[in-house]
Amino acid sequence: MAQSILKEFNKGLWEQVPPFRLVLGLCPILAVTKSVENAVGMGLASTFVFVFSNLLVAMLRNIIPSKVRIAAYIIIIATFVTVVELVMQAYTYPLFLKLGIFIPLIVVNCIALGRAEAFASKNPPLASVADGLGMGIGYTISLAVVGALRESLGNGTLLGHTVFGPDFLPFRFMLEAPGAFVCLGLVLCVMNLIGKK
Amino acid sequence: MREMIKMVVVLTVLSAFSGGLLASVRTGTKDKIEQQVLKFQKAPAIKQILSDVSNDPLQDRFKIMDKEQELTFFVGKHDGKPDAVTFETAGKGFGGDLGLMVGINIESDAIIGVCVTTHSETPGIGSRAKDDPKFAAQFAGMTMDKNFATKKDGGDIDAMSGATVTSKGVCVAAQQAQDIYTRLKPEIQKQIAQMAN
Amino acid sequence: MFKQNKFTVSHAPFWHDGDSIKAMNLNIMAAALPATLFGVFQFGMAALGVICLSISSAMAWEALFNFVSKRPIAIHDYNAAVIGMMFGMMLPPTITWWAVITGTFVAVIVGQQIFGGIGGNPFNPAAIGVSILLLSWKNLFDFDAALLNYQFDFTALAPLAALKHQGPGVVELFPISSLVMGNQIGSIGSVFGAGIILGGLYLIIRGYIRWEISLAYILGIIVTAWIFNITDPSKYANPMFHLFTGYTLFGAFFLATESSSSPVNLIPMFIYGAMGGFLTILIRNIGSYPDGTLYAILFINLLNPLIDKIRPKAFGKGYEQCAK
Amino acid sequence: MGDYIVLAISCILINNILLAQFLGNCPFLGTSKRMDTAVGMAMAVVFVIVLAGVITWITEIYLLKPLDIEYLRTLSFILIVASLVQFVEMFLKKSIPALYTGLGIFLPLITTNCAVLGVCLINIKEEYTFLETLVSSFTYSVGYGFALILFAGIRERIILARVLKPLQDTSIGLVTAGMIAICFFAFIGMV
Amino acid sequence: MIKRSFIRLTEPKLKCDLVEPDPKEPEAIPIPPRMILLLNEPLDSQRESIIKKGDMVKRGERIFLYKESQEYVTSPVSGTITAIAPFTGNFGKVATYFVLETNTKQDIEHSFAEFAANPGIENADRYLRGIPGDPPLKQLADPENRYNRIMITGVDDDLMCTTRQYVLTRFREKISKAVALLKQLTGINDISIVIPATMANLSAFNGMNLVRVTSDYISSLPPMIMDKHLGTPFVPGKAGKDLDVCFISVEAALSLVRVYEDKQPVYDKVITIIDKTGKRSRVTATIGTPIHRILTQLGVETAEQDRIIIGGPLRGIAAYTLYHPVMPDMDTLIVQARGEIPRVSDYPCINCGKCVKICPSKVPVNLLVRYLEAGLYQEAADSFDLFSCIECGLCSYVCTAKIPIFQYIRLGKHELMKIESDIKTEAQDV
Repeated sequence: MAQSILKEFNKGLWEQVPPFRLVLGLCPILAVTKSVENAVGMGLASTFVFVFSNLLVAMLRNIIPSKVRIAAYIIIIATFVTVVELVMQAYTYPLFLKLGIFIPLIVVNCIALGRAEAFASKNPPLASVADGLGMGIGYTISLAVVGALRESLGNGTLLGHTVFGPDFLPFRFMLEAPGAFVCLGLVLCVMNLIGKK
Repeated sequence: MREMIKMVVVLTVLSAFSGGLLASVRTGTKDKIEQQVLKFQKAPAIKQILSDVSNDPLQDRFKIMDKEQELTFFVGKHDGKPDAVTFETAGKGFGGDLGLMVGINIESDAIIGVCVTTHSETPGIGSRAKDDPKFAAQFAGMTMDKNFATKKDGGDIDAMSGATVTSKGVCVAAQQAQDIYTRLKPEIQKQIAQMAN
Repeated sequence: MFKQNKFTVSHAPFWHDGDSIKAMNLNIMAAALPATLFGVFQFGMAALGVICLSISSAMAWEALFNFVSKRPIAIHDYNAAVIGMMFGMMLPPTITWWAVITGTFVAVIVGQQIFGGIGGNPFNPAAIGVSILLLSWKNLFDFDAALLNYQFDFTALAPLAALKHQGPGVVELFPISSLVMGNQIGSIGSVFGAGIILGGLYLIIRGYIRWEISLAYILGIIVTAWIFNITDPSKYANPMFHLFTGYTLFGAFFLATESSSSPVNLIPMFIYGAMGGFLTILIRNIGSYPDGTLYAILFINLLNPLIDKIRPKAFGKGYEQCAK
Repeated sequence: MGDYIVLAISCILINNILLAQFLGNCPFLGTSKRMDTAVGMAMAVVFVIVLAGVITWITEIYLLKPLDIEYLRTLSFILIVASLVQFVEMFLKKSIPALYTGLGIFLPLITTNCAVLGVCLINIKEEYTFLETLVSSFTYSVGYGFALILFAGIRERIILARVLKPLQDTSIGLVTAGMIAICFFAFIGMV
Repeated sequence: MIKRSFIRLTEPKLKCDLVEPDPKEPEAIPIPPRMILLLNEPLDSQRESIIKKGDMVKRGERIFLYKESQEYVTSPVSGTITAIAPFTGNFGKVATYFVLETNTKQDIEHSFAEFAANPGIENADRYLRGIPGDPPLKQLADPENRYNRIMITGVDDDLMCTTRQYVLTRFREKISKAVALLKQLTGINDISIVIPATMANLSAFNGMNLVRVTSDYISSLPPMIMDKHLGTPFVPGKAGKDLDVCFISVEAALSLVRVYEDKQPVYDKVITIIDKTGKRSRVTATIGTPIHRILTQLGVETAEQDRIIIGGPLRGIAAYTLYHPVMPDMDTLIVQARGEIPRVSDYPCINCGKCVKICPSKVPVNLLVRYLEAGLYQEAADSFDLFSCIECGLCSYVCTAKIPIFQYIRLGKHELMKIESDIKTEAQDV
């Protein structure tokens, strides 16, 4: 039992790490990865939503009639998104400002709905939570990796600390919109390369 | 039919649950959020403008109803004498409203400084209005009889190159401040006098 | 019975006009030579260093990429060298060495190799390289930095930047004749208007670039700038000034005509070129950059696949229905 | 009038919903492999975004704001979008089958297109008036379609180019999208 | 080989060679002891052929492989079949070849005289498919085809070829007979003769419809003639039954005249041979003669890795063996020296646009070739006008990247035709 739960958790970390393997949830990974801080914030907010929506969906999986299941999932996800939104507004306001409309937009993040539909609606709550947590952490790590790349190259810093020394002229392109696309594209290529082995 | 009823019931209960949860979270965070907005959006701008005051302008604030709009004024004291007010006005930028905090010395009727609070401009270009010290510095020291418009429109302000609309938006906000200040000066003085007591 | 020879068996046609990618690239480099040599003469050994580093690092990057991706090393077709040369010609002589190497990496690998190498790039690789560099390190592209190092007997201001900041009054500081003869501040390869025209004409005569694009581009520049100029001469500079400053001519003859990112049909070529000229002037006059050539060219590259769908009706097309 | 034109140009070219605001990338990469699907998706997006923009704006101004329940915005908007898509799909199927065959398959995809919800939220966040909402919804979606169609044009060629295996498909698509975003920098500062 | 000129503002104009003003009589190649015959039908090991090794055939006798076979090859000599084997041609098309030992005694197939007394298109198709010039008798006899016009082409369809022009000038007096014969055979009254624009002394053609084409390359290709001179649209991808014009080479027309005049089969084909130095000679050889016979007699050297081209330099095919037989439509034989052979490359299209500029049928070659390279033939045909191509070979000739474009196009068409015919046979089976 414990082993299978661990398996559900692990798959989100590598095998099916959402933005790279499943190519889902690309918008936030492009938009909020200007710094590691934003990226991790976004990742944790998403994780919260994944975990709780998965939990609730799994708990209600036998009650929700299949005809309205998508609507029900959307309500559940939207509820938790709003909770996150309010909580972030109250406690981490600067981060909330930086993430902007991408917090409410977690609701249309395909990962949330995708996991609810593909996993939580068929599995018990515990496994679903493990799945949501795994996916969420995998997503957070992915965001953080892209964020670290963009922040360090584009700004010369990592979590606010200078990394390449004072003489480094930051490669600002990485922080601009085109840089986000190019960077993610190349990271995806590297992931494809690693995945092949 | 039974299924139909079930569907309706489930969705209603779900919605009710969601509404209830959100309402309670909302109530729990409401005050905190208001504080945060004040702290993170207004405070830095006010601090920047009234950098050498002896009091905390966030504490010494009052509200005046201007037409249908409620305006909050923050008062700055130099050597215990309240001689500066700051308040926020809005101009139109690229993608919507652009908030501008304007500080005015009530004795000389001259602008102490301006600072952009909120904006949703193109990253990298419009946001220069917030970061570009040269642009904002142009306003400092200007008295109320000056024309706060870009040189293109026959005023005294040099527009930021490549951000004409944003520059215009800032100017519009400044003109509004000018307008409000001239209109409400007696009221402001009255309030400040009250406060001093 | 005599001895049976082995014969070469291949497909028709058995003739070829003898042209090759290598010949094409060598010709392009030869055509770019007058402007480059003038740049070297004007800006000294620093400019030569930039050009050499740019060409060699571009070739090295391509070779490295080919090696890593296990493809046949193809630097002998001088394709990377051409990109390197174009890239180097667009740089100011004062640029630092590591920016050149990063830039050629972006141009050759991100701009072309990852799209499958020669022929696959949807955008002009050199333009991609320079524009990304420009986004990252604007200060390195300050042409006026040349002022510190050189003594010139002409107005040593980058004409377009001066125009942007000081208005069209500066146009008088730059007589057309001196602009044409290269008496201006700018990038290594783009200052010598006459040399670029010479090279461009050579390429046109040799049939290595499509004259329709260059012509339409220049006409687009002149017409648009002229319209702006007559509506308000106090705000907008005259067409000739625009034509001989910045990357305009270089763009018209060397950038916009890059084969894999430009259209091949007649009408699209005219639309493409004219659109490029129009956009260039639009960006210069009402946009935020002093020189809009690069972005204009990238944008028309973007339009290329779409406008190149306008093509003449193929032979006998449209008769299928009648026949049935 | 001038303001609306400025807003329109800004929404289509400068603040392009896709390339500058990063919204709606999944369907962008998914439907741009062929020109005809790109055109279909573009039209469907324009259709739905304008409808959704207007309806959510009305909901916000006449329902959420007066009742002071703005915190239910996300919830109500996503439900509106989802049911709108369903409704449009049913309506088209019955009334305009010709349009349905063209757009039908793209409609379900649109529910999860964050550009739709994104535009609705932007309209509210920027406190647009009704007319501005109309203009911004229309032009944002046109900008989306414009970028999508241009991208499809390029992608049709890239698919045939000799792109290395690990770079193929999404990876090279993203890099190309980045370059398209550079192209759109051309318009910065124009309004 | 015509190299790129220094100035290349306009597209290169390739000129077809004109026949020399006073051509020499062709040298006759004697009938060799061993002949090779090609039959356009694959050998099927499952079935029993009606023709066997050791069988005797007579001059003019038709050789069928199987009982129900439609395709036949006529034996040009009397002899004994010593070998039957499969032959692989272009695109892996499989045919069958027969080796024939020539008998000393030559006699004519007995049914031939009977046939020759009875002119008619059906009969002509039954006996005369293999005569020099390769007349399109099968198409003319097919009742599904509705031709209402015949063009006798006295111009060659490739750069260095002059055989048809030679035949036209040499036998111009017989043209009127050919026209009359074709009218009688086919019942089609509208018959024109295509002649080079430069041809003088036209008295022999009095009263006939003449179409004069310039010596620019491709103006002599049938689609071009239809488009320029007849006002009949060229229809992409359609042959035979959808066209109303039938093209027949002047040599074929004259062979028909000879057959009916002499009441005996003819098999001596006029061939122009161009050696490595560009020297041109002309021979008449019996169909079925291995080409090494011709080359040896003329003293044309061939070396390792040279190329033997059957047909012209832009549209011909390369032979891989000197035992390739003389075919009814083999007008020209070119030996290309090893050093002259242009190599193709593995480069992708660099979009230089030269092919698009030069393409006479306005095909978007730059895009077409990408789709063909990827094997997307159906898409190439649907959206990129594959079938508008008139197969002139100019795109490959000018290609900077040296892509074998022409071959890709032929392959694409071939594959599509194959799919189509597969579908047809399946439909028939059902």
